[in-house]
Amino acid sequence: MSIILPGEHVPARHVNLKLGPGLLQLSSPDKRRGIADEGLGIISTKAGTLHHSTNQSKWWIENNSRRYVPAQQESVIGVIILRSGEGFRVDIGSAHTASLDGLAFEGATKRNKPNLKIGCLVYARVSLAHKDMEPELECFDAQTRKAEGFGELKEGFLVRCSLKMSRLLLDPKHFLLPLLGHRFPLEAAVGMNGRIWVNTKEMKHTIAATRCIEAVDPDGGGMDERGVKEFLNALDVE
Amino acid sequence: MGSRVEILNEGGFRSDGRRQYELREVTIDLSQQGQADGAAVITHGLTRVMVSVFGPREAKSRSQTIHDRANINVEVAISPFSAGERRKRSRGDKRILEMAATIKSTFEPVVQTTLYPRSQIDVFVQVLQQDGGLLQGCINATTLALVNAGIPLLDFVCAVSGGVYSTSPMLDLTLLEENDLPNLTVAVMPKTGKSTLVTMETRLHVDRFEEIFKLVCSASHALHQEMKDAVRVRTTSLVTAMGTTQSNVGGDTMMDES
Amino acid sequence: MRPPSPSIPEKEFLFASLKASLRLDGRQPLQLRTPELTFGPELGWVECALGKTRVLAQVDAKMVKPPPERPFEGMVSIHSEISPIASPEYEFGRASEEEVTMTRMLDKVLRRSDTIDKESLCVIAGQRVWHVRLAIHCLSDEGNMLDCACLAGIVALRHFRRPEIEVVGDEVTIHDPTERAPIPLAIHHSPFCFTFAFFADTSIPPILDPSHLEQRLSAGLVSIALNAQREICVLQKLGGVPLAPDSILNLVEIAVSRAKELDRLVDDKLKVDWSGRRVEFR
Amino acid sequence: MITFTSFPSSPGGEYDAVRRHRETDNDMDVDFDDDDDFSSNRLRLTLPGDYLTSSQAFMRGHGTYVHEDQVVASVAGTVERVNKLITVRAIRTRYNPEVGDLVVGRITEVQPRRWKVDANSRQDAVLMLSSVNLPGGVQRRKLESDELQMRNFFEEGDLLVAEVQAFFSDGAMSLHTRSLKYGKLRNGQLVIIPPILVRRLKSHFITLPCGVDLILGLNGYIWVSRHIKASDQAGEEGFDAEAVYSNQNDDIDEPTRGAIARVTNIIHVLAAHFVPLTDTILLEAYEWSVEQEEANKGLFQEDVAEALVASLHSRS
Repeated sequence: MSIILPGEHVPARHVNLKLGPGLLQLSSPDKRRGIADEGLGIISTKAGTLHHSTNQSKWWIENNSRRYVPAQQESVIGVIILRSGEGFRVDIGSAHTASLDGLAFEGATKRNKPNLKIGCLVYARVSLAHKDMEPELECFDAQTRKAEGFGELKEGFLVRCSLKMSRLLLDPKHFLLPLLGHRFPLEAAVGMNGRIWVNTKEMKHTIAATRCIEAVDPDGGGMDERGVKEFLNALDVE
Repeated sequence: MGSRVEILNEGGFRSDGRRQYELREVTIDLSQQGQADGAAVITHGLTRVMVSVFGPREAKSRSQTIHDRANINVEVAISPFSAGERRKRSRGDKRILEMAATIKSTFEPVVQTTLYPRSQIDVFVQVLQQDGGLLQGCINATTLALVNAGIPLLDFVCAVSGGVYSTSPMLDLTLLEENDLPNLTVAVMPKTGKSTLVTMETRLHVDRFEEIFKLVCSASHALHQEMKDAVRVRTTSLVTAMGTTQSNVGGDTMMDES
Repeated sequence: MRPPSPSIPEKEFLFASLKASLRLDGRQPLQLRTPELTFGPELGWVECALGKTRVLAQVDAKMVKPPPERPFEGMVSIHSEISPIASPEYEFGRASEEEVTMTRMLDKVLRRSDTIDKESLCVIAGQRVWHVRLAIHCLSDEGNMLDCACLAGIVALRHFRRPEIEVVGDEVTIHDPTERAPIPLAIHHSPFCFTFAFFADTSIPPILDPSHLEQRLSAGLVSIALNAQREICVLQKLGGVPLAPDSILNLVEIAVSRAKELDRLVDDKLKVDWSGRRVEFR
Repeated sequence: MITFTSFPSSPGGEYDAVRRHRETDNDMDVDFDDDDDFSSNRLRLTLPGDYLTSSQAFMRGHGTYVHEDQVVASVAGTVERVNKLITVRAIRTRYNPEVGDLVVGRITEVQPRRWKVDANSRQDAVLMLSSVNLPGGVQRRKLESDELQMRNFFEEGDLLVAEVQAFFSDGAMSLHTRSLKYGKLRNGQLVIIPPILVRRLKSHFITLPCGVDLILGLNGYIWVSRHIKASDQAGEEGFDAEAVYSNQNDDIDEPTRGAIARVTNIIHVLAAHFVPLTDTILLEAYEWSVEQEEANKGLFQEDVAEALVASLHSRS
């Protein structure tokens, strides 16, 4: 892992190379400047940290932006903003609103579509992400047609955070969610689009969880584990 | 400029011959104006405001539709000839925009907008003459025009202005008084006595404020009576006009009031 | 495109927790976010932050010829603008409703309530007066930008010092701040603005200094501007949920006590800043 | 001072209040509503904010809301009671559609597979392409080519008569013209009056003996046109697309034009005096105006109009 700035060359070489977000292969390596010697002419387009898979076949750049760019198979949390004949328009915080088919739910049929109101929260997976098309979502696994946790999120509260924070929370080794879960029963859904839904039995627990997430967010407080423990003790959560 | 004029003389009279707590003469005209669904012209002394209401009707643009209630659109125009000095205000004038926004948010909780999802109610306010109490005139005329258009309201909204001359509170200020005194305008819903609008823009001690605020609230009930009477006269005359020819088409009810 | 309105779970949770007098940032219903005041290198340059709401205020003064109808008075003007930098909700071009309210409110609170003694800004009657210009820049909107802007404005005016001048006949000499210590503006009083938010469900108590989400979901705002001497400068409830007269008077009382606290806080901050600065002018 | 009164001066419009002193102001509320007695058959007027009755004993209907266990009026109008249901009917209001109503409307927008129709309601009505008769027989199925040439049937600004078929979930009404009586309107002119003045009648297609046809839309839009003889109307088999969707007026002779104008003016005068329209009233009014041998424009003179309305009152 290293810090990289836009325009830097990336020494990625692999027979089956896959480039993730923030990386670009120049269409014709510019030989006059001798760039070809430095690899396949792959440069970064974002500032961030450079990552690659263990066998060096997949490369990507992580950074801490707040604007979500949809990518296939990522889980996101969206807000229904419009109901149209066949489905819903969903705001997922990206440049364009996403569409969610009324049939892309577990057990949905032509006759029996889920009745989501404007303003409902849904946990969904991005099924189509293409730069020239609007993103599409689904609330089930297309093969098994089972919900697998996707669908409407009822009650609870929505926390908005940086994308980095979303990725941190998805890491099972991250301390925050286990720490909170240790204090009080907690339900959470993490969207890759910088939205985290939390639900607890008591309102003050939800508020505590919200404030902890905001405090830990590297874009905000960037509090560490010890800080969070003290913070939780200071809050009245019992 | 007003220093030569006595706001309140020793006999307890104001510059236009009124007493401290006296409202100016109110006239209300609820007759049909053009194609409007409801209209009203109200005068408070020399202040005269006309309001036309259109709707609820199809919203003009998609961005103005609200999926679960009607959108109230208010436009205020002040006639250039309405004041002593002829002056044309542009539509983008901040004072006019503020007044339109004020009227809109005053009526939003009063009009039952949820009955008309995705529709639009247009309120056009035209100030014809101004002599103080502009906002009160606009609000009262809007109430009457909305009632006249058959748009469901939780209650009337009655606005009255007031001011304080050294320590004496006064009601319904003229332009002359308004320029010299700290003044406020309050819009009250008479049934509950709650106010939807309170604005005061000049420095006044908290204790003085309390006094005039309570006085203005109670004065609004007198105005409410005037407005109710006007609407009642108008409604009665329309029902009577309809009723007299209706007996031969199977009308089952007759008026017993005349 | 304006961002969509908050989702149903957010709305319901906020209402439920406010009903239990719990706020998402841990404040009491009538508690103000503690203002952070940062003074810039120049006099009259103040950045005020209420939580994540930030407003920058800057004052300067220049010598102008007064308008013929008011030869003995200096001029005060306020420029304010809400641009999309504060929040994607605002657009360029047409003034939004928030901008109209804020511009008008700043004008009423800081200019029309005679905060500054205009006559003291007169140098030579009909010839030379000071024109004090206050520029307000809204940097980020996390709720209650109006109070933040008013606070930034009044602090900037109190922080500002104009150059010392000397009048000999018709000759005006402006002394550089390095030669003679600049002098503060003559300020009659310091009004502070307090905004309360109300909700459609009347069992929710009113809250002071609403956050962005609270403001979006509120059904009416009451702004009260007053000074520590119990004088109301502006009281403004432009529509929204109807309120009983007593609850409005109640709010006034709360604002009175908050104004005294805030006045003390601002005094202290200005004192600390000024004591740190005096060294520069020696 | 010179006063200019605009033409439709309505009765009881101007209301002058006396100057009131706060000290002497006593509450002289002429209470229409101090008793909860709904059994009497008399007409009760009410104003927004007036308490009507307890919400425990009665159900609230249109024009009312419940506040602190009381049914409260939200519009100014007449109180009506059906069993336990209390409603207040506003006098002047926009058209409230009901299924089966006959309406006259104007196309405002052509959208994919549907037209938007202004019918004086709170939202534009919708006329689906599948709800109109297409040329080539009543039974013909809708084709894709029809979607592309929707403006050949109805264009923005066209007037039509239709029936309310159903409502959408947001309250907008859906219309249909699947009957030979319905469709595009020609050979006449439109008069707009308050919807409350159009009563539900056995038939809303009225033919006056003077060679004038009337369509009384329940939404207050009235179409006054040249009489079409029944024989001219083609039967179901001979459904003629040319005629049904034609934009050309037929030849209208001078006397018919005069009659159309006279009927239109009568409707204007009656509406200004708030007289509900029925076939008999229109007929009587027409006869009266011919009897009086007034010039057509004479109807707009205040005294003539008053006399007309007075004569109708005396006959009824």
